[in-house]
Amino acid sequence: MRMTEATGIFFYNPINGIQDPIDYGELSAYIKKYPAVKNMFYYDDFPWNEENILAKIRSCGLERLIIAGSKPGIVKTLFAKVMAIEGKDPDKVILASFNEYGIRRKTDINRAKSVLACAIEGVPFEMAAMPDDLPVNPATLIIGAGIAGIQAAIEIANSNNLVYLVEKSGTIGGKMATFDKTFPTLDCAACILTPKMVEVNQHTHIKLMTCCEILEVAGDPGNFNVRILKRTRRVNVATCIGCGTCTEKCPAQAPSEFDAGTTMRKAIYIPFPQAVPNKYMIDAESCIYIKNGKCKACVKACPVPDCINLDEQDQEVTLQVGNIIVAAGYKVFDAKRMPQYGYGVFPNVLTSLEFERLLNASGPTGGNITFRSQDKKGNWIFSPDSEKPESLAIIHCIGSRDKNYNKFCSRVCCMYSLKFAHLILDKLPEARVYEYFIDMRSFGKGYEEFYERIKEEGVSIIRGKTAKVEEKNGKLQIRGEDILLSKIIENSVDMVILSVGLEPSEDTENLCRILKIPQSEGGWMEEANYNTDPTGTIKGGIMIAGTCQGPKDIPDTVAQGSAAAARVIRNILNGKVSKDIDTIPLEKIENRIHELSSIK
Amino acid sequence: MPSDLPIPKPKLKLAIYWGAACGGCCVSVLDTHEKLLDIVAAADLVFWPIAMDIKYKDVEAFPDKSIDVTLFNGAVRNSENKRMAQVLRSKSKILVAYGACAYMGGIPGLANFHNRDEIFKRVYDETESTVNPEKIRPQTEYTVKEGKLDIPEMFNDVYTLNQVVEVDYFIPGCPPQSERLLEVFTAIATGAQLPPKGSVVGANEKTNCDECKRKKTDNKVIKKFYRPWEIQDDKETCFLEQGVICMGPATRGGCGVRCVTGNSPCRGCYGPPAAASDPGAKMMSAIGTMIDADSPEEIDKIIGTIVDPAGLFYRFSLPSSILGRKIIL
Amino acid sequence: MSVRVQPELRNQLIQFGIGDWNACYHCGTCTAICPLSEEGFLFPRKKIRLMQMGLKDQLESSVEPWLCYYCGDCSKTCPRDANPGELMMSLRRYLTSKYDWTGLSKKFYTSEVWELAFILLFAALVVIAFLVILPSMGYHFTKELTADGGVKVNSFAPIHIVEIFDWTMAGVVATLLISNILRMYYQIIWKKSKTKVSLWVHIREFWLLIFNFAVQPKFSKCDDKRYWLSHWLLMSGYTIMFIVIVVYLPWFQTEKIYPVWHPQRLLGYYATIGLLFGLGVAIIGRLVRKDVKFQFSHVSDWLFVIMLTLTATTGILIHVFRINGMPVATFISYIAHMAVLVPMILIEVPFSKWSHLAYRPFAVYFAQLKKYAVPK
Amino acid sequence: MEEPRIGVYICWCGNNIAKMVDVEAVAAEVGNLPNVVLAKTYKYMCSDPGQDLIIKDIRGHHLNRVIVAACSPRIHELTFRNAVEKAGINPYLFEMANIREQDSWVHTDRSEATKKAIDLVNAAIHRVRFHEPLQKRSVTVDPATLVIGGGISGMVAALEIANAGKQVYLVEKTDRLGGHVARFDLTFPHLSSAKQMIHPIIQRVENHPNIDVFKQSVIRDVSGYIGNFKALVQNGQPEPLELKFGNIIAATGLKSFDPSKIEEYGYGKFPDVVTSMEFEEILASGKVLTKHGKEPRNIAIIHCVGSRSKVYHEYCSRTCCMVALKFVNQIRAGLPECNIFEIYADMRAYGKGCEEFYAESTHRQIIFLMFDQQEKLPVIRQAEKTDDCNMLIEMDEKLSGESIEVPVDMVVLMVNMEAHDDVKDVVHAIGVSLCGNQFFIEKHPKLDPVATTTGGVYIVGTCQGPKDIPDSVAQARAAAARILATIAQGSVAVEVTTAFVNEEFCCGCQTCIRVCPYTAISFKEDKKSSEVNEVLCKGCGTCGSACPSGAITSKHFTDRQILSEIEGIMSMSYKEI
Amino acid sequence: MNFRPTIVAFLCNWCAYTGADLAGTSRMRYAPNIRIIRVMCSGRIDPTFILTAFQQGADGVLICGCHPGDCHYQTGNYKCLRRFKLISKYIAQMGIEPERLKLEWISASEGKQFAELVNEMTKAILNVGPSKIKSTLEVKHLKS
Repeated sequence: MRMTEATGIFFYNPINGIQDPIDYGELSAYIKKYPAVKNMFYYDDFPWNEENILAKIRSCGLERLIIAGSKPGIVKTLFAKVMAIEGKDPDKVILASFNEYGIRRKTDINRAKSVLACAIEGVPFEMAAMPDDLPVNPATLIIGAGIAGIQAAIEIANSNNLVYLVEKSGTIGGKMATFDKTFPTLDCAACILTPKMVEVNQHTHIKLMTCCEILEVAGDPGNFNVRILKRTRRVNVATCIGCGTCTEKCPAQAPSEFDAGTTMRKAIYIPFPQAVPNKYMIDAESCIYIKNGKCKACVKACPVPDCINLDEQDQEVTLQVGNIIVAAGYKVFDAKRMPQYGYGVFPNVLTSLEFERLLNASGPTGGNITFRSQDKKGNWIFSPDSEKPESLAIIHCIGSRDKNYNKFCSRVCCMYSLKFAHLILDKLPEARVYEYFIDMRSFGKGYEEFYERIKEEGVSIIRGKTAKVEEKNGKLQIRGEDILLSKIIENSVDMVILSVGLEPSEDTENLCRILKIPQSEGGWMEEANYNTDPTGTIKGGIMIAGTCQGPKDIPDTVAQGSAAAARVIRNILNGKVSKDIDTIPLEKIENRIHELSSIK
Repeated sequence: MPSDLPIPKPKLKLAIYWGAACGGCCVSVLDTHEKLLDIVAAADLVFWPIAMDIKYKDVEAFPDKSIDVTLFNGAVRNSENKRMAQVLRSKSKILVAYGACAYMGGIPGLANFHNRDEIFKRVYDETESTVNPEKIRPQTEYTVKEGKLDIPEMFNDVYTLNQVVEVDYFIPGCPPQSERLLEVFTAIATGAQLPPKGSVVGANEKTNCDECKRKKTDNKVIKKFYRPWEIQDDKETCFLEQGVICMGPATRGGCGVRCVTGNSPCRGCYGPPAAASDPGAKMMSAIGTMIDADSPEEIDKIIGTIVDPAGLFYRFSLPSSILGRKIIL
Repeated sequence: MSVRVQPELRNQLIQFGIGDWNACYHCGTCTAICPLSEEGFLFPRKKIRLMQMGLKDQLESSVEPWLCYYCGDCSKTCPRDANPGELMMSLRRYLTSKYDWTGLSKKFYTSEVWELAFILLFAALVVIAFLVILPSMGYHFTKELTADGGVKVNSFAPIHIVEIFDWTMAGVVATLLISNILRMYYQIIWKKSKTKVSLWVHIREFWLLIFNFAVQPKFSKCDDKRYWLSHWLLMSGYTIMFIVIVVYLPWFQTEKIYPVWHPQRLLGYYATIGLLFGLGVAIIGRLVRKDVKFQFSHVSDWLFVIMLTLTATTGILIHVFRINGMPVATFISYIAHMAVLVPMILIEVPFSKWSHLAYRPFAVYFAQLKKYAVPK
Repeated sequence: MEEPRIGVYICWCGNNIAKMVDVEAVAAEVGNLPNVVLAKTYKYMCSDPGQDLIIKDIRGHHLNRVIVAACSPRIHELTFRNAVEKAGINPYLFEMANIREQDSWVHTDRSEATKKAIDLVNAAIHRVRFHEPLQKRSVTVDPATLVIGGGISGMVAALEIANAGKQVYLVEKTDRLGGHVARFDLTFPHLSSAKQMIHPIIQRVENHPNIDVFKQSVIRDVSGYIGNFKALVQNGQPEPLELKFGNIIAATGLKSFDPSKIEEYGYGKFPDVVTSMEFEEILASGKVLTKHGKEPRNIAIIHCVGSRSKVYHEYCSRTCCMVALKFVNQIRAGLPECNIFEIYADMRAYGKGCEEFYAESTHRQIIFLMFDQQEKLPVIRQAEKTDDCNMLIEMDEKLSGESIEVPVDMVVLMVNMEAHDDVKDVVHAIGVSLCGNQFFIEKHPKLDPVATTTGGVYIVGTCQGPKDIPDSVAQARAAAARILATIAQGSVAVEVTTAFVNEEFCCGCQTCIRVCPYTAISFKEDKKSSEVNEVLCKGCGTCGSACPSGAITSKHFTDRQILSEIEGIMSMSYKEI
Repeated sequence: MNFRPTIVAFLCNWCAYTGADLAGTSRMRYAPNIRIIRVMCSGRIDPTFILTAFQQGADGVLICGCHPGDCHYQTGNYKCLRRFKLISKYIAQMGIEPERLKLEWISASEGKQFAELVNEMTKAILNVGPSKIKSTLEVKHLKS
């Protein structure tokens, strides 16, 4: 039966103080054809308050109210209240929430129309907007081989389906591989990650492609054609035995990416000892031969004939895949953007990623916390021979929760900062450690308990973020307000660690463009539905997982990696994949609404 | 158990000898009571110092392999024990290490926590009743009016019989249960198929717990160890579950769980089961598992309640254990 | 004893131009970045907190808003939209109205109509005085020039009468200000306070008052020293002018034209330049709105700047016209000058923005007293 | 056992090994040892010709044991196992000696390194003599899945699996699906309608041809192991239904903390103190009224009720902060003039879009007050007649340092989410353990958040710990992925190097039972013997060393093998080269 | 005589053995006296192994497992720790110097720590001198 109850539509167009870009005029013109719609009201028509809305209900004899807009929930309670006053069912206040269905742009008008039509007819949008299915190629492309990508790859490969795991850098493992301990259990990241990396390497259904970048994705869901740029390593992965003779002989140096620039590596190098694949690669930017045409020290040293080819060129390859999972990860906030904290000016102001390496037993100092010092060539590096700091300050929320930089919370900094405090005391029991925080977000399983534990360990945990770091008498001067004690604290410390927030990785924007998936506020990749489909996208056959969707910790990332894999495996098992939601013609949705409302 | 032993033709020749022993093993033979008559009916006792007057030289004069079965009890402590072990080995068809001492070193084996010098010092100098200002020590040779006396040399270490000569079978126990002896004897006497050489006979394959009537669960988590007198035994729960160390799970059955039936924890005189070579090590491993603590300090505290692990876990088996003795430099 | 949270206070505070203080989530950055915030006198965050919770008594007994010179660093680094600097500014308006016992201050701050009406009223009175009262008393405007070729100012603005008027006005303003300062003193040092300050401390620390009035050393601690300089130029110019006009009017308002290097002229020029420079910075700042401190301008801010500018320019005009022997122009500019100056002094000094010239140094003084307070 | 015929291969690894280890000397030294048929060196053993060499020798020399001394077994053990298998030898008759990572790369004295290599190879020779062939095993997987709990996590997991065409049994304790989410009015941070979200999911679950929904039902008598579970569904009928399934997803959710335990809050005493769950329903009804039917002029929301407390629950409930922010938005919409106080400790707006939602919400004239419940809890008391409000909350406000009282007419308590106490039996039966907070313990807190130590049993959603909807949904799908992968394979490989109990020696002391973290060992009363479920066993070997009777053998790491290895190491130690 | 000690080490597969491998891949240098035996979990290490190593002539025995809480098999390392404590008490009674038996937790990233540990232990063993266990036991047997 079609909906005939007298329905009033209320267009609620403001979103965060500004008007949203949906063309409500077009919407209102469109829904006139639905007989249930009695009246339409705009937000500007009259003040939306109890009396006015009550008056409208009475004068128009409305039985149902639909609030349509980007975020109509914000006024829902007012309407429920009015309905209750009028003795009507407050459940008949229906939301046509555009935001929920990714309707953000003017061009999304057709989807807005269908969402509204569904609300009018009382049909769930999810059931009305069912895209057609396409046959699916069982091979899957996973972009990014951090822990999310690794997890997804293993899940899918374990279902006996082929996975192309494409990684931009020379090794898999992502950011997690650089960590020392993981909060709150403090188990070592390498211990738990390296077996997974080895598993990826040995899995017969995973084709690992490092040093690769996505150039173009064409085709339809279920049958994507992906063009990939395979940057040359200049070392033959198949024959390299990973002996390291080349590195010994290489005369050129560059800051190590894996060690967050805290130490130097050679131009021919392996990102880190446990890298997968455990094969060497050449950094064209620092290689003397590539720059000057002379050197070849590595070629001469290599015991395997023809393993190193310095003149090798990048290649392009094309893959056919049915599903794509994007796990492009994050980058950390550039602390130089907040000059008040002195990063890049004072050598012993560190970012959390640098400190993570400093703490790491396999890092530049073997896990000793030492001052940054200059090597013979003047590079600022960490060396195990430097002095040890006696006092350290950790400043939370650098670049996060700040309208001047990133509004969002980076979700992991509180916990890793607490972890830092613990590890510092572990390694330097006499050290004084200060944490400056705003809100302590220890929300996960075992996190609050960890926070309590750190509090008892003698760390000065100070509510109140500091504003700047200055140098005075060779010490770093920090001024902050201890809010709970109503005091100004001026501490002079030896080392400052900036708990930098997370940002979408450099490639996120480009990938979104290539894959045609929208970005949320803050630049993260946008999920299909915030609540019910956090790993899907509006594009059929394209899933997102991990921190490219938003900041998250390791367990949540792993869960998303698996979750994205679930949809892929399901598609493969069914032999079909849905087309993009956008591809369904409005008429088709209308027909389906009609059909569904008739059944009822 | 058979009431009458069939008499083999010709009668078996049986020898019983004691090394470093308390005599309990010999008594265990007597403890067969009226069955002893059956034994005697089936076998001629050719050598048994406790019961018969026969000289070593007579034994040495026996032809080789003329004794069918020798039950050797007691550890090898001195040159006399050793010599007799070698003699009996050559004279016997079947040499049985009879009882815990011959089998594993037994209680005399605890002397391996010391060496000869320490023991002599204690015995000949330090014991409260000793007056020995010249610090005289036993001599292996001593000349008296009548001539030269050969006194057996006490070894530095206590040995199991097996560490001195090849042994065919082992009958464990301190002392072995007489019923078990009868079973073994019957088997030999009836000419039944004997187990492979080196086997432990007169005992079970499984450990004591198998026969133990006490209630056992998986609740073996221990916060404190008690010595038997420190706790009111409830007489029905597994000793380990009460925190009392019982060697039952690492000790061969066969004794009829006599100690535990008498409400005393097993101390392991029957030796290790077939699948475990060193019962002390196995038991320490198991006991370690049961300690209910994860922090080093707490573990230390709990282990502190095990007063003398070496003496406890190796009460009957020190000389046969992996380390065998205390290392004294 | 616990204090009651008063959300209603918001309705009062909001009239003083206070923005949305609820945006503050208490990160503490503002207090940390502020070089003036110190032990015992924490702001801006803590004051924002009092506003959020509507703790009226605590707010009114606060000395901290006066210790803030609005460099804007807090607002610049504020991670939310709280704008602490502006909140402190607004709080000063609120406090000014609270110190004022007449209630006029609140009227002026919260109602543009009231403020404009009073300005116009005083201006009208001045005009009437010059056009009606003084002539009726026999002081007429004359086109005659002095021997030097200057305008005879005393003819229409007789020095002794103007002086009496100046002194009266100064007296009124001083009475109002002093009574307000006493109220301020009561609020900050005495009311509901659990501590007391000895008389000796009062005397010992008095120099701070003078020193701060003269130099604003606190302001100079703000990171951007230019603001302090322009403010000091403005302030010193204004003070010189004020003293010269009120105390030494006979020496200043002369008909004789002194040489350029004469102290009378030099002082006048210095004061004028100082004023104009300071005003220029303020006006351009408020128009360009680049710096945080100038981004939010209350009506009272604009009125003050405009009136001071008008006063200064009319003053210059008087001077120029007078020495160049332009009687009519001098007459008109003199009236205009007085029509701006009088309402400015009478309204701005005791009731509005200009009152900070007294409240600030006193606040520093009171703050210092509080440091030496002992339990009662 | 046939006589061992051992082939030993020593890898040069280019110069990596050969530079520091005299590989030829090693080969010469071990070549004459008993059972060693041949000892060869080769430049790169892992290369294809290297592997072919082994294969050829196995065939040509009838080798039945192979040793490769090269890099770490973590790198190439699998490679060589595959190679020997190709030649027809059981892969477990292969052993590797690590003479690169643990020898040539870490030592500087060539003679010492060579001696060490000889020792290590000798150890491998000793060990490999006692190796036994082991068979790779797998169990078939029943494609049906049991989902316990019909909340959003359970339903999402069920749909994901059912939509892949596989059978799902969904068992729900109550008479309706939807769980907590169905009782919510709106969701944070986008304030979309929870009901509009959950209803289509319920509909799909109920109408799905591949999902059998059992409402008002409980599961009992679960038995079996991965791929092959069975259980009874009891739903009021006299005859319980037996189900067979290959995997289990526990999505049993959590329940609200009972705040009447906290005296200070007066829940139960003051009618206008309500819990967050009650307030959801109040908001949905449109009637935000006090018990006297009046519109409240002051509403306070108290966070962390029962959470982050040493007395009640130490953990954070993860969602309450955002729910509270949702509430204040809703209250503001319905009661524009109402004073809203939010009494919180740390605002945990960590989710995507949540900090932005927090920032946005601060503009709705909310008075945020901070408390420290470890110091002092706020106290709610009845107001006096003169107070113009219903109740007063006294508290120490931390951001101002003041002791304040807050006038309120209605108080919403953001109650903690705590574990159900009635699910423990079920989970214990399937071998899932509970953590100190009574949540189910995941297999690994980082890398395996949805699996448990019992193969085939998954935990999703809030039964693993409090979490919000997107995180629950992600977990539900994650479990579905794992299950779909095993179903797709049709079977799962189980650990080869498991432990097994020799019944002949087991005396039934039961020391081993608690040793196993995977509950793989059980005591069989009839046999008076322990038994290892080799499907559950992960092969750590801890039980093997715990058994006082020596009845448990850890395959491929038997006492005999390891003791021989020790002997092998030591047998050459005093030899000079 | 130039004393070359032999140390038998039992390393768990997941943390310690990987850590020892890392010492190799990172080309750390340590004393060549150690002989590593891989077990899946430190919980597998039976006192029998330790005692046998001593009996066979080892001058020291080193046990390495995952750090507490890190065990790949959840709790095996705790069981190892408890057994180690008990066996330590036992070997002390048996006259074996405490330096000869050592338990350390080594994670997969602690290659450096592993190298240092080996060097330290080697040094400690050099200080206590050769083990007399084997020679004592060798003279003990009378049979042959």
